[in-house]
Amino acid sequence: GNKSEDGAAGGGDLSGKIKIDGSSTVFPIMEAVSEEFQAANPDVQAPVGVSGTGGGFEKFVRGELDLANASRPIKDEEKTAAGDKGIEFTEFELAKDGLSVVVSKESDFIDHLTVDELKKMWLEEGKVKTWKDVRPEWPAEKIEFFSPGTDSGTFDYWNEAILEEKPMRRDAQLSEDDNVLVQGVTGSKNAIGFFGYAYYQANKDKLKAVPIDGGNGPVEPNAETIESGEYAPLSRPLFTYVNNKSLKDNEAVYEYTKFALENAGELASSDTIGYVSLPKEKYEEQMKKLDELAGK
Amino acid sequence: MGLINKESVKKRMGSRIAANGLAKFLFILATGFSLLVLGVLIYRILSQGLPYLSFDFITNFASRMPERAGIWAALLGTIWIMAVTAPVSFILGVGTAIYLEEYAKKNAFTKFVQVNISNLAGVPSIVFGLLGLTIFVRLAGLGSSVLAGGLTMSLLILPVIVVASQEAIRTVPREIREASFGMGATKWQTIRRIVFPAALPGILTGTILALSRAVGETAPLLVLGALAYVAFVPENLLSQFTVLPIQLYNWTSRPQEDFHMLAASGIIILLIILLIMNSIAVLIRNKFHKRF
Amino acid sequence: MVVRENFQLQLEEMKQAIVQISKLTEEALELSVDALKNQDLDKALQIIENDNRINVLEDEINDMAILLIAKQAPVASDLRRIIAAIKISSDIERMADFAVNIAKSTIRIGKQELIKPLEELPNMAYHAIKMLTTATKAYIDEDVALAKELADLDDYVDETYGKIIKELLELMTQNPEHLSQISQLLFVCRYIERTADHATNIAESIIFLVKGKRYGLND
Amino acid sequence: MVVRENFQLQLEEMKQAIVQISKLTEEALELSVDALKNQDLDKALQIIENDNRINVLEDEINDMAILLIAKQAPVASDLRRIIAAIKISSDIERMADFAVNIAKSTIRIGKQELIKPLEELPNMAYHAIKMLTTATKAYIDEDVALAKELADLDDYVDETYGKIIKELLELMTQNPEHLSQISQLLFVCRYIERTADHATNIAESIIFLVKGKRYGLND
Amino acid sequence: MSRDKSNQKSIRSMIQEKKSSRSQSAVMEKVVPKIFLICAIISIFTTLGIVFTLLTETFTFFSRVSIVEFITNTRWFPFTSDENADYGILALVMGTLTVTAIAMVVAIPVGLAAAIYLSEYASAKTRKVIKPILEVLAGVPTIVYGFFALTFVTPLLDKIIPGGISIFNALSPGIVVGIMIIPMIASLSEDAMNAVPNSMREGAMALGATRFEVAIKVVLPAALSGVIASFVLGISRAIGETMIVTIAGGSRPTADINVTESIQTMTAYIVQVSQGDTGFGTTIYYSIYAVGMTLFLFTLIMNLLAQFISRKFREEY
Amino acid sequence: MDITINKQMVQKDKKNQEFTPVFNINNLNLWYGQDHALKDIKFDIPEKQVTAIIGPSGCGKSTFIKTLNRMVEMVPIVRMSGEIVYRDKNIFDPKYGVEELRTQVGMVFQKPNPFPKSIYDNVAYGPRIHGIKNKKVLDEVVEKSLRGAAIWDEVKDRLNENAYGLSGGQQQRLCIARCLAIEPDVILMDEPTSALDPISTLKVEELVQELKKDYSIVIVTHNMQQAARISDRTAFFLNGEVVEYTDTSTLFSNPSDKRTEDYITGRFG
Amino acid sequence: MDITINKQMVQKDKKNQEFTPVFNINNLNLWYGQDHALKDIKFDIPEKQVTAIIGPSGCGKSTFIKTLNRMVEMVPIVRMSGEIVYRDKNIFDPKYGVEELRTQVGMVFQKPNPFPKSIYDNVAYGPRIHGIKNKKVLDEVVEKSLRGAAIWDEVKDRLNENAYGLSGGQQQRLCIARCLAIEPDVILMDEPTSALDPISTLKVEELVQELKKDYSIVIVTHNMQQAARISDRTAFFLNGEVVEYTDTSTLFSNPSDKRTEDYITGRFG
Ligand SMILES: Nc1ncnc2c1ncn2[C@@H]1O[C@H](COP(=O)(O)OP(=O)(O)OP(=O)(O)O)[C@@H](O)[C@H]1O
Ligand SMILES: Nc1ncnc2c1ncn2[C@@H]1O[C@H](COP(=O)(O)OP(=O)(O)OP(=O)(O)O)[C@@H](O)[C@H]1O
Ligand SMILES: [Mg+2]
Ligand SMILES: [Mg+2]
Ligand SMILES: O=P([O-])([O-])[O-]
Repeated sequence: GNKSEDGAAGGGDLSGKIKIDGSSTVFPIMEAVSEEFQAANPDVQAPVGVSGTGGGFEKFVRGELDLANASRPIKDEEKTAAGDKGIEFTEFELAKDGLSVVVSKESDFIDHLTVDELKKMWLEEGKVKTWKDVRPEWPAEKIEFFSPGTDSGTFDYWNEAILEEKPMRRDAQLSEDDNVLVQGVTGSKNAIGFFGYAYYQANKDKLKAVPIDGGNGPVEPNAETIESGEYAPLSRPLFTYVNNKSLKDNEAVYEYTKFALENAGELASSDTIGYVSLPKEKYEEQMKKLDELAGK
Repeated sequence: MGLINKESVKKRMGSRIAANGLAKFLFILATGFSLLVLGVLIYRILSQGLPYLSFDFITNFASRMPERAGIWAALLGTIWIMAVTAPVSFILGVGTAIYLEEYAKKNAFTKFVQVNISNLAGVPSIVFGLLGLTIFVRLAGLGSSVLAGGLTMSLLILPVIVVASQEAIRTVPREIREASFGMGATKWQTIRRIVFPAALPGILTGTILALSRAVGETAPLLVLGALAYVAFVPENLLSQFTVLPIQLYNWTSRPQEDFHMLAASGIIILLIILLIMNSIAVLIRNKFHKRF
Repeated sequence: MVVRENFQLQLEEMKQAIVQISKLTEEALELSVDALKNQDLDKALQIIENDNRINVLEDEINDMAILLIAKQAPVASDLRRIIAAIKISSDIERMADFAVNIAKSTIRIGKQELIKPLEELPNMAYHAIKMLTTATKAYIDEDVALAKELADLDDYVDETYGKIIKELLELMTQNPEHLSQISQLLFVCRYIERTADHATNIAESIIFLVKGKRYGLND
Repeated sequence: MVVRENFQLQLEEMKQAIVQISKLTEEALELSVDALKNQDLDKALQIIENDNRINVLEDEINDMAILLIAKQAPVASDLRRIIAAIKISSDIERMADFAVNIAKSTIRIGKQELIKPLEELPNMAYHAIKMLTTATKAYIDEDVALAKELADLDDYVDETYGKIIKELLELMTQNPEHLSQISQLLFVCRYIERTADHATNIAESIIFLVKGKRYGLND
Repeated sequence: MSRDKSNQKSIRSMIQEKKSSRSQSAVMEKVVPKIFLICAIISIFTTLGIVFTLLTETFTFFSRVSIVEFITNTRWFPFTSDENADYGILALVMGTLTVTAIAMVVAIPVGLAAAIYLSEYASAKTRKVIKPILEVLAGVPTIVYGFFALTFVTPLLDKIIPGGISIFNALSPGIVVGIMIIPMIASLSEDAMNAVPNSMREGAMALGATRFEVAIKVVLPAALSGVIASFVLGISRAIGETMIVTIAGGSRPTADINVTESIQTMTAYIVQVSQGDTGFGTTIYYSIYAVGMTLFLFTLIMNLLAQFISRKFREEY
Repeated sequence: MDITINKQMVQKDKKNQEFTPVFNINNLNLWYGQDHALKDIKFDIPEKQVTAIIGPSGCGKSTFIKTLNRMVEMVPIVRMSGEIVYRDKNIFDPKYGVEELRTQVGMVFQKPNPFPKSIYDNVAYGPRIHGIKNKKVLDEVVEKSLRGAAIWDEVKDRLNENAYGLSGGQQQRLCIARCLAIEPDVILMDEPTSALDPISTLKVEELVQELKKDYSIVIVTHNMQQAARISDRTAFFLNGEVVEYTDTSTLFSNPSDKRTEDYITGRFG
Repeated sequence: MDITINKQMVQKDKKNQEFTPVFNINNLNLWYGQDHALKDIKFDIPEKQVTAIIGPSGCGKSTFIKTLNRMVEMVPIVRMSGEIVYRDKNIFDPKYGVEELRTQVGMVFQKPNPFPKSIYDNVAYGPRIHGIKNKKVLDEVVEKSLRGAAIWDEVKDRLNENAYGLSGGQQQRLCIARCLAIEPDVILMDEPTSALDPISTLKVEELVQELKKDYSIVIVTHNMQQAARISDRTAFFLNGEVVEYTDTSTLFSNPSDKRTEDYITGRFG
């Protein structure tokens, strides 16, 4: 990496171990951060785990981690648990992930979908069986639904933004593995599904992203529309939570977090990761917070 | 004489031979089917994985850039885990087997241990992951270290080794034990100098096959908290680690096609490792086959 | 359950062969005495001719014994039975030879008138033949007591033998013209004595067969 | 590699025992002829006494044979060797008995002057003894050719026997006072003839032992 | 053979002298079995550990969800608000059983046929080559099988089956789990059949039996306990199989059996949750322990069954 | 009993060179790979007699007997040349299937090898594979065969018990019964008593002598005494060759070959 | 060779009732659970002679021989009463360890049971477990023992090869050598030739007769002929009892008990 020179925050004599775990969605970003950070600071060990957001938090609230990656904000139960153990933490947003609603390439009749249509389609008590039930002019073909596991941050966000916390239909195909969803939607003509923007981007040739009309006309998901927030409401933030105590006690953690905030945007939006960077100001703001916490 | 009608026996001969031919065809077909599936699998893996397979692939750490990514950390992690698992499971497994076969009296306790072991052999590996997390990572405070992972794996394959060792010890003929006792050897002398060396090939074969199962295991280590991105090799037993299957699993779940191909390359390496281990087992098995 | 039936059968066959040879020998001896008494030369010649059958039978018994030993590896009483068969058949064959010898003497005496009608000699002979019959019976029944009785019978023969020899020697002095005839009778007397001895030998063999111990009846 | 060494050793021991009994018997026969010739009654008594040793030895050979069969389950030539040993020892023992018989005759003749010096009779006897020696040699070497020669030797004995008997009968008519002595000599002559017959029997046994076939030398 | 007397003395007396060292080994005699006993006890502690790990959390789970519902409800849908959630284990159990059944339908005939071929027809050379190859099949990581099911078998089935098949279904992973188990059944059955003494085959052949008759009427019955044991082990393995069903089976638990539709197995559920975002301390979090416990009980029953069966079918020879 | 019987016995022993052969073997050669295991065997096997094969370990006894029902072909590396004629049929004739041959030529093995089934099923196995299903016929066959093998009385009350509950000797007789059940013409026995104790051995020996009334029997045995006891003719094999083949009495009392003599008298090595 | 030798041979066979015993067994009873396997055994085993034990299967031969070195105690359900005195020491005396007893009383088993080690290591095993480590001493012991077991010439060039490469007969002689290596006083043999071919059997038999010059030997055998051939004294066991125990010649030519006679002549059943 040519990043190593300008990213050399600590000048190379830094050492220590950093414990990072959590969301698999955030993993590619943190992997990239670690890779670059370690290239600059060979004596620092910053491995990244993927226990999932929930698994990450479980460890985090026990004090087993320095950083917990999350694709959703921390829940109340988890906060309480952290409180019980006396763990104090800070949330940092690293990048954004656009949820792409995709259909098979063969479904050329679909030009866009509104948020309401999505809601109607995905709700449990929804009467939607065929495309015709969505819009009368569409064919009466049975729709197949694909969704990330109900246990994923992606789903959580969908739940919030589209379903508004109402139960989702139970005949949707769920999978924790977004590649599996890609396969699913590619493989069936009348399928619809949603997953992270990165998965769409990597499979553009096989899938068709549906423009979403959030009230301001149909918007297609791409780097600009997501970064600008134009693609609404389906872009979600990706976080990392830092243990305040580690930040103070472990110089490496501080340097690492700072490095992450400096580089996350650029790394996340690279081709091999496929997320969207936050606006610059957002990172600077967070960096300040970081310095305060660390007492720098 | 005369209850058997020689004529009808002769007449039936043709159809019986035909039935044999048909059955043989079907049996070959079934065997061929399995081999065909294996062929397809291997073909798919090779066609995907070969392009990325290189020396660098083996010696590089993982990277976000597919062309720079390698499996060094995972490979060494796997070796480290095996370095813990192999001796621990071997010692515990053989010890248990020796106890059960040589020392234990035929009582309820022994029977219970026996049933318990064969039951453990059937417990899904993911459950062992939960166990390892609770006992080694948390209670024992080892963290998600090589040691915790190795111990968990040890417990996972322990029953297999015990059963294989028992089998091996049982095939040591009673006669040669008697020969040893007959010369005034004590029980321990007999076990150490006769029974154990004689059973060793069987034990080793069983152990290697069990280890090769452990090499491919993903679920328990995932639960345990093994890491996915590691850019260093473990330094000691308390180091954090990743292993091959986790690295592969991680790559397969990436959106980009390139990572899927990396995974295929990794699978080739994993298969080669398994192949080597199996070959060693087969070698041992053949070399010491039917010694008694 | 009795096993080795086949072996038992063969032992039985061998026994029957001995009974057979013994019967033939008895007949031969009786005939020979009759021929001597009646100076029946044809009969005498007949005896000599018949002897071959007995010789062959002895050989057969020997062969049977050897085959049985080779094939059956007998031990203990089975073995003693076979060895006894060899010995007994040899004794009996020898007795048959004496019948032939008597017949030959008869022929040598020819039609020449006997110096006196033979009485004691045939009696002694019948006695000896009875000993053979007794021995055969003892053999069939493996009867040790009966076998032992033979020793007593033999004592009688020995006694008579002494008497007859003495008498014949006296007759010699009295009838020098019949020296040849009398010396033939001397020999016959000797043959009969030997016949009885062989019967005693058979008795010894029977005792050995049954008891597994040697027991001298001749001493 | 020769196995069953122990068995071979025991067979050898048995053979030696037969050689031994044969030697003793030769001696006895020689002594008996000497005693007869020289009218040496002490010698004659000695022979009778010594005979017991030979009887015992025959029993021992029999026992050895039976034990060997029981313990070693011999077949083929081994078996024939043992059976032959039984038969040969029995023949030899019988020969030793003839020595005793001759000794007894010697005693019966006593110091009574012999009607004529014995010449032909001892010669015939020596010939018969030589037959035993030859037989023993043939046995030791398992020499079939030598054994077959015995048949010829026996022919000579038979011939001589006829002559001597005739001569003795003539002597009888000439010397009626010596009837008793001559009849004893008649018997002795007969004994010697029988001795030679037994030697021929031994030859037959040897041929059987080696060839496994019966071969009639007496006919 | 002459023996050197002085030397004889020396060995015998040397042995006598070394008698003292025997007291030291007497200590070993006492200590060693105790050490091994401890090894044996570790296996019991493992089970206790599992039960303890599973039970504590399972208790918490059942304090929130009634055990009656757990057993009687036929629907499993935890990812919704707590009041709407369904925790009917039957749906997961049916998924597991469906996959297991399909796997067995594939693995038993094919595995057994391969075993019969290898042990009764193939030459020693062929056997020596094929058996290790099949064992490689058993060693292929299960993720590979998972994607094989999803990207190869499912599309294939979709073409074959009239009316098509869902992208996630029970059939495809069932078949692939079956394929994965074939080598295990083939290998173990072959071992069992190989252990049948050749003398028995010869006995039958000498009566004029064909190889097929020998295999079916003599060898198979004689090896039955081992063969059945391999089936049972295969079933345990199918029940416990995780990755294949997670990838290709979908995650829609249902108690209705339709092999062309998506299902979820117990193991897949555990993976789903432990990979997911479930908050620590939520009911869902505890539910995986309850499911794990159920799975544990299942394998326990299978194992006891296996032991019972192999005892029952053991033909003494 | 008459003397003629004795004569017959001796006579028969002396020369039974003329007999009806069931097997004519001519110039039989057999190789295991490079190993020439049978060399130019010429051999006629008589009908309704017991033919014994003796010889040191590895001389080819088992190999020879197994060629007669082509069981030897189970060894993959076997090659053969020469001719074996069974009752005017060349056994290697492809038209004459090996299954058919084996139905005519039964075999009993060294170690008793009953199937792990009931006693009844063991005996019924042969008839069943040959298509006999009628229960009554099977019952009859089973009883007759067990009687024929002199084991009926010992097992008649436990026909449904597993054959492995029987003693070794009983098992071997059961195997003989199993063989009788298909009514073979010839029975081959490869050291049938070498795994049995002396009493069981005697029983099997008696049985063999009983069986020769109806069957032609070829028996391989390590035990010379046994060959001597029960056979009519004996062949002595050495290094794959037939050194001597003659009637048993002659072979054991007066063998014509020095090597035979050495072997049977234990002078071998 | 002189006649006296013959006499001695017969004599010795006739009465060797007086001997120095190495074992005195008195009122020995043994049960396997409820099964009374040895009943009131009274038995003296002579020094430097071969004592054979014969009897039908299951009569207790092996059980008896195994009590002599207490190997029978490996069966957990065994109970014993009575006395076994080995050279004035009660073998059940707790002060007299069983390992020590077994060092004095070696054993050779039915099936050749070499250890799966090299020939050398097999023979050196005994001395080694008894603490002898000196390589020179071991070399010497190995050679001497192998010579003693008449197998040295056959194996001297392959001492480091695995013992399982030997033939059955060689293996059995190796086992005897292994037993000789600890220089026992008594050697127990439980049917040492029942798994061997006739030639190997003869070799072992010859060896046994050689060994009795230096060792007292007790041999169990199924083969009566063998007992007859090689032993000095023979005991006939029946149903756990000693029916007859006398010198071998007497037992086989003229046994005093009807049951012995019936057994040795094959009239048993
Ligand atoms: N399956 C085989 N493969 C190769 N060689 C064999 C095979 N079976 C036998 N042989 C060889 O053929 C020869 C004859 O063996 P065979 O088994 O016929 O001897 P045998 O006389 O029956 O011996 P034994 O008395 O030990 O049973 C031996 O040299 C043996 O090594
Ligand atoms: N381990 C054991 N447990 C129970 N009973 C036994 C055991 N060993 C032997 N027996 C019984 O003790 C009796 C004597 O057995 P043993 O083995 O001493 O006989 P054997 O004469 O050596 O027979 P074989 O000639 O078959 O070897 C038999 O009834 C047998 O069933
Ligand atoms: Mg053989
Ligand atoms: Mg025994
Ligand atoms: O892995 P997640 O980002 O879906 O928690």
